[in-house]
Amino acid sequence: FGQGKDLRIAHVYSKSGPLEAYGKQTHTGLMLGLEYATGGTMTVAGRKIVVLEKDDQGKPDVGKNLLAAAYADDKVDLAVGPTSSSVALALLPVAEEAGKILLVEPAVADSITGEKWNPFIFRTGRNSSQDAIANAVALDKPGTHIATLAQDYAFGRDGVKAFREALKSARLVHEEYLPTTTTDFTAGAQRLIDKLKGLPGRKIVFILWAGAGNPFKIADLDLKRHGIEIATGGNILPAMTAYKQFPGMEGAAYYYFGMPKNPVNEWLVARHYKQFKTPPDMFTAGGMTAGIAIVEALKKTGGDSKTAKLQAAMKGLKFQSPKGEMWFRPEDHQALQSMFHFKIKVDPAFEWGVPELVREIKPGEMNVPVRNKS
Amino acid sequence: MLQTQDLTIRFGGHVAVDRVSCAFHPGTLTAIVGPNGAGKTTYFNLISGQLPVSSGRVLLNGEDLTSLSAPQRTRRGLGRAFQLTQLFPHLTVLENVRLAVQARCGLGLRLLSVWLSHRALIDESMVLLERVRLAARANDLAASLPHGDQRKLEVALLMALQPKVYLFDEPTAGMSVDEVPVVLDLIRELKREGKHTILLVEHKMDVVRELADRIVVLHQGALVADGEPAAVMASAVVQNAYLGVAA
Amino acid sequence: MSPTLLKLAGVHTHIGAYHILHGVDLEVPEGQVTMLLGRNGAGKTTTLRTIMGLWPHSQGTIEFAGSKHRQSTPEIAQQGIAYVPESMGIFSDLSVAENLLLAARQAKRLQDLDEARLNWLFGLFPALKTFWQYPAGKLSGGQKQMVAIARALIEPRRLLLIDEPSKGLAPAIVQNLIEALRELKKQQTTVLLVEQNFAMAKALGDRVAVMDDGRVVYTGAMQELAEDEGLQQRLLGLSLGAHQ
Amino acid sequence: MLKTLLSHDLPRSRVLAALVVITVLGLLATPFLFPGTKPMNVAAKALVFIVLVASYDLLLGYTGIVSFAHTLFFGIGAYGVAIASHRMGPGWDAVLLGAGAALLASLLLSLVIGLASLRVKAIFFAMITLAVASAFLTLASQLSEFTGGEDGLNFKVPELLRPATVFLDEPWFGVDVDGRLLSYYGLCAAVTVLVLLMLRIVNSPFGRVLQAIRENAFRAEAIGYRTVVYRTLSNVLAALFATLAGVLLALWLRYVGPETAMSFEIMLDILLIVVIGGMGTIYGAVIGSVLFVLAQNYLQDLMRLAQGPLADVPVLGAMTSPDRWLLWLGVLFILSVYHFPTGIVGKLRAPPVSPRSPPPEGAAAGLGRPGAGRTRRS
Amino acid sequence: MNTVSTAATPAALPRERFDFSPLALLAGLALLALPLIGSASSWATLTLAGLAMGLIVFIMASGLTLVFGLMDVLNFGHGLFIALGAFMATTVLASLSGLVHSPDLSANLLAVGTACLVGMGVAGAVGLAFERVLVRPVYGLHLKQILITMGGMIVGEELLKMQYGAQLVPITPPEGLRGALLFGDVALERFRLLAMVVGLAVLVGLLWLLNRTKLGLLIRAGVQDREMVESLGYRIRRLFIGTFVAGSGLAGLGGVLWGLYQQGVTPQIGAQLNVLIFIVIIIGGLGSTFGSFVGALLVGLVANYTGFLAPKLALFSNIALMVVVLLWRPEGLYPVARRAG
Ligand SMILES: Nc1ncnc2c1ncn2[C@@H]1O[C@H](COP(=O)(O)OP(=O)(O)OP(=O)(O)O)[C@@H](O)[C@H]1O
Ligand SMILES: Nc1ncnc2c1ncn2[C@@H]1O[C@H](COP(=O)(O)OP(=O)(O)OP(=O)(O)O)[C@@H](O)[C@H]1O
Ligand SMILES: [Mg+2]
Ligand SMILES: [Mg+2]
Repeated sequence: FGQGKDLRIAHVYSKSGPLEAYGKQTHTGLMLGLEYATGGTMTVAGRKIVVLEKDDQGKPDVGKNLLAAAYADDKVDLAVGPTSSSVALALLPVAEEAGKILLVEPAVADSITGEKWNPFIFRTGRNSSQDAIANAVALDKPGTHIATLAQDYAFGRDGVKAFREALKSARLVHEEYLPTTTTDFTAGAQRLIDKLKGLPGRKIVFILWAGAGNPFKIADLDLKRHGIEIATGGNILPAMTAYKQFPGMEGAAYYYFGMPKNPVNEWLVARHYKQFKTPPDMFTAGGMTAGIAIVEALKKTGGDSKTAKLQAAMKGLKFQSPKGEMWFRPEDHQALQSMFHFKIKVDPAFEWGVPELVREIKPGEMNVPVRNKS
Repeated sequence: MLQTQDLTIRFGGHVAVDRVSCAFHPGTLTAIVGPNGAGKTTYFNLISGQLPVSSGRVLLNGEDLTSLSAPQRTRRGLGRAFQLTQLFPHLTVLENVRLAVQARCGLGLRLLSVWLSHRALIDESMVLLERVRLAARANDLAASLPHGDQRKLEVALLMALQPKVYLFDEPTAGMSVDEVPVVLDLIRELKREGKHTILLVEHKMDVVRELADRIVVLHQGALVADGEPAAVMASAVVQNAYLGVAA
Repeated sequence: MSPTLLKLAGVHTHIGAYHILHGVDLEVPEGQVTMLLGRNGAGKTTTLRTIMGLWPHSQGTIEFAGSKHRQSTPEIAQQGIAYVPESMGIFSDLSVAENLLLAARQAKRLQDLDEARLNWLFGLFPALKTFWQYPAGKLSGGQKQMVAIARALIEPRRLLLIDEPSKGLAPAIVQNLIEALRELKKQQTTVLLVEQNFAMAKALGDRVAVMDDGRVVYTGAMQELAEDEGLQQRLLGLSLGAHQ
Repeated sequence: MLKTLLSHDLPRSRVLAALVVITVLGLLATPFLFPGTKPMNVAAKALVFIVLVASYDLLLGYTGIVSFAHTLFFGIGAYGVAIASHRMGPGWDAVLLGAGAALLASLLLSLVIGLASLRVKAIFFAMITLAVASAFLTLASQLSEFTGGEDGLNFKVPELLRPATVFLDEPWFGVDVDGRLLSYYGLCAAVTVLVLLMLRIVNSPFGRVLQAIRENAFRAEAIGYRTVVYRTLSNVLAALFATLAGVLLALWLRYVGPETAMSFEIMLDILLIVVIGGMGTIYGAVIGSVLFVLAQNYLQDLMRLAQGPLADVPVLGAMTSPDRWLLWLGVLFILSVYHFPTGIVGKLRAPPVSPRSPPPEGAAAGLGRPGAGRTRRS
Repeated sequence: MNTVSTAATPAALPRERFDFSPLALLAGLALLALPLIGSASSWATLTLAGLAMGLIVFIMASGLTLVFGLMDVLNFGHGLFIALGAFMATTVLASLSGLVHSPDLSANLLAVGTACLVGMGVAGAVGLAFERVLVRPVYGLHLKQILITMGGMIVGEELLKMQYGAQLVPITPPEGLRGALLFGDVALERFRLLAMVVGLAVLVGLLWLLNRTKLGLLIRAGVQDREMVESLGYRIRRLFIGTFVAGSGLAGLGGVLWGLYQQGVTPQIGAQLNVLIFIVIIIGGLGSTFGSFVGALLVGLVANYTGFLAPKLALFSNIALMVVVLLWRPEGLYPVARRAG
């Protein structure tokens, strides 16, 4: 194909602001993904890939302006990002107006591929339903009583809803919602204890929490005396330090570098250790996935970056990621992917509680609902 | 006529003004004297509404002002010059006076006209400044005036209000000897006009002797003497408690 | 004549861009009351503030007790100088007692205050006793002035710098103050006093210095000035009879 | 004519006049001088901020009230339009209804805040408004039914203002004549009217009373002004103008979220602009906003240029990394507070010092009087 | 000597009595909650936890109220010192991992004690620089103080990000301070017990210093008229610096405890507490140490009670508490007689 021009990609993400740490992981991953998928040439079908970094500062209005300028002024062929869900939601209409593709990674809000979706949106990142459903699948055993502890806003409530709907055998006895700014969890913990303590069988508090505050503090009230366990999803490595206090805790993770067994992940781990002396974290893996997806799509179109061509190529596109095989399902362009049921083990060699793989939860086991209108 | 009936204020257990009943008539200048802490300034504060009374009433021409706020009383005709100068320091001298004139004319809530277009206010302010001999400094900031001129500006603000009752609290306090006569001349002029009720707090006995038609003595918050200057000055209570002559 | 305790020679002071003192020469003899007089704006207050180190002087020298003056205000005060500023400098949040306690550098607690001295002050200014625990900011104007003066008298000092103490004070209290300063003089306390009240100046002063436009234009015995009405008229713009 | 439009409040300094003219012309010509999406977005943000900051200056600079709740009203305006357009579908009726409802809400809320809390001490008022603002920010993210929660609302503006609406088939002087361009000039017109109106208010007899209250509320009362009435009115006016600024922002961005319209960060920006521009002058708001928004948007780019040679120096490299732009914004923040105690306009307007009269004691002390009920006689 | 007749002067006016009603409010609130909560053990758990949380918040707020009460400086950058303290805790505890992981409680306490000292020291030292460079030129100018200290906070936060990164830095609290002490069904976290002890010590120390020594008087006087204090022969500059350093140090101490409590630190950890701390000191009466103590306890209790009874409302419990208190006492629980404004 004859387009010898550079292929321009805008990466809109939080280089500064509250999500800076996540954003930077994503960017590292994206570049590694492009490198891996192009075999280190950074060219696909003869076109050189150029990535323009845009710092949305975690602010939707900034992100919106940046993306509009990237499409219109920088003439990028497509865009990747952003870190925060609220920025992502502001970006969706920009992509639609510009008629260009936005590959969402790692923003998780369901509505991105749900009611706010438009045909120009694809997502390699998991959505929060996938997260919640995976956790439900991991914990769903007969005779188990579960109570949830989540943040009191749309995000927390949606997550619990998806979790609840996915439970089949276990019983959900209580949903506790606390303000996002909660610092003292005693009251919530006391309510959870009161709800769970008399019940027979396995008793679990499932924690769904992102951001400030440390909900694991509830364990300090000695839940064990009532036989209550804690469960939660995976997280970035520094946050998993707190998991060290909970050997045996179960849950489902998006990614942990030791869990997936495939060549892409092996390459990523080795490469990351070599370059940064640390293992890759979950957002790095996500970023890499996005990079690979882009290159694979372009390979399919033979380097043609016209939106219609790309759209067609990406619908249903299958590709290999550090988490194994993924594909964009045609209905809502959400990438379906495996999740990992883990159990925490304490290993003094690591600063964090190590999640040991119990089993891989394949996409087929998770009935992730399609929520977009079209 | 300004009247106070059983005017009282307590601060905790301390009665600073104690059932003071007194009437002041237009055309007279009444000096209020008494030892430090006798309650003179506080009495003024009660009359002009800077402090709420504990009990008693303040009447102006029969109207009860006791429950009105300070600005409301000002608009009823009570004007006050303070013991410690109270100006708008970073506005010009002219603007200080103009604001007082504007207040009297009730134009403060005009939102959409330009202040400069109200020429009459500016002209009147200039006339006033000329009267207190500050016209030359009209465009300087009030804060840049020497102390004596600031005292004169304080008096000019009071005059701009054209009140029925003038309350002067130690107008010459801390003023140098050669500036005192300027302020006294102003008060004399007001007195000559004959239609104002003037109250004057002063520790300088020669000033009191010269200007006062009547002297009221406060002691520990209570009114202890009231009458002709000569008689009051000679009374035992003034001699003892105030002038400290008989020891 | 007694030895000089404080000596200013050719002192110049600038406040911001303004040149206020243009070479002040002044000698304050020990154990006497020196009056500093002058018209409004002559620079009296500025002179006292310069002595206290509150304004820096750009030229000239100040000597205290024969040695060169210190630079910083706390050090100057610690040499034994007490200052009553024109603006009184009352700590209005603190009680009268606390105001005095701070002025008494030797005392750590109220109990440490010298009782005899305290009673003497109560005699001078009865209001102090009445309002002992009252927040000083709520006192009347004259009462505040009493607190300011009492602070300077709470402990013996070598030199008192007092700026217009009589303003706002009732005549009886002014009498008390005159008596008190006389008594202190007997105890060899040196006083430099700025005053507009000429009667008070006459009653107290041993020496007099008259300032005009940032310079000392006349020094002499108080007696001389008090007897020479022409001189008064020329230096101060007043004749004795006017508003004392 | 010009004099009347400017309410006789002329720049009173050649440099300032030139700056104002350049700023105005620059804003008007932005689409043609600097084609592209970003410059126009930056200019639009500056325009909205001019109104927002000027309205805050009404409160801070003219009345001496420190409030941290100003973004609250900004947010109400923005959300008003957004919610109405979102629920009723795009159209002018939605815009008008949204703006009207927002103005009404702001009016009531500012009246309540004013009457209930302007009587307390200035510093209390400041901190109470801070708490109230944070409560409303939380509320905005809680009521996700209406406000879209943390994610905010994306909505469509009336047909006429959409980029897809093209008026001329050919670009005019290299610029597409579309709904976006119309929006931009509509914004310019609205901002001009609002700024001139505020300029008139501060130069009215009412505006003069506000300054008197700022200088000495006690004295203002004593000459007969009921300060509570004036303060409350000024609070309400400032709130209404801020609401209108919010409406303009929403129309331009076609998006509203809690961070965008109500965050504490915006409050900080406003405060800083007021101080940089110069308190108590509407011109300060104009110049300050433009400078600040430019700095905010181009500082990172500038740092990227400047970093080149320093990138590998250990500490300096990290400090000059474009990601640390906030660090330098903070430093600029501090320096400008120090070096422009009276703001840019204050500095340019400063009268030649007359030799004899002593300077007003601490001319900069204007900043030190956060107003409400400060002085009380003894 | 010349005496004026003093026979009729009123007797010496009594000093203001200590005001017990805010404490009564606190007690009343706790008693009112008991029947609402129903279970005595739940009530006791919540109350103890709330009081302890209140004390931690008090430690952090005390520095701010101290600096405001004595120096009339409103430090919006206070959160920076909290964050500093918390980061020091990560560093110190990481390097003392032997003591941290020791099963011996006294070794644990030694580690935490060291962290506290280092946190206070470093926060105090940075406070010294902060005062010299930023605050000194703006004494007496409230608005400028707000702006400058906020600027300082932004810069400080960015510098922290440079040093420690933007992500969460975990802290592992010592073994002996994890878990809870059980009294029947009542649970009290061990760490909260420690915080209570430290908080009370800070309170007693501060009250003693302010009310029983001349130091407190001097600083209060210095705020009102600095020249006069110097004219009385005291070196006020040193006192001011000392106060600011102490305020920052207390924030650092609070930060160490807060970091340990949260078990993780981000550069924003202090800024996130700003509103909470402001509410506490407003309730207390801006500048009153004892007031901020009572205010903090109220905030702690109300948060736990509403969190248990009506979690939906917990979000607004602090604001509501502030409004109620201000309606009752417009200047806070223990108003500080204030110069001018
Ligand atoms: N706001 C207040 N709170 C408490 N006490 C007060 C207050 N205002 C005045 N007082 C007390 O009331 C008494 C009378 O004070 P006031 O200022 O009226 O005296 P005055 O007669 O004007 O004295 P001076 O001649 O010294 O000015 C004083 O003892 C003072 O301490
Ligand atoms: N802070 C200042 N800034 C500028 N000029 C000042 C300042 N303080 C005093 N001055 C000027 O210095 C000169 C001397 O003032 P000073 O206060 O020393 O006079 P004074 O002799 O004490 O007068 P008074 O009798 O009024 O107390 C005056 O012209 C005054 O305007
Ligand atoms: Mg008085
Ligand atoms: Mg003087």
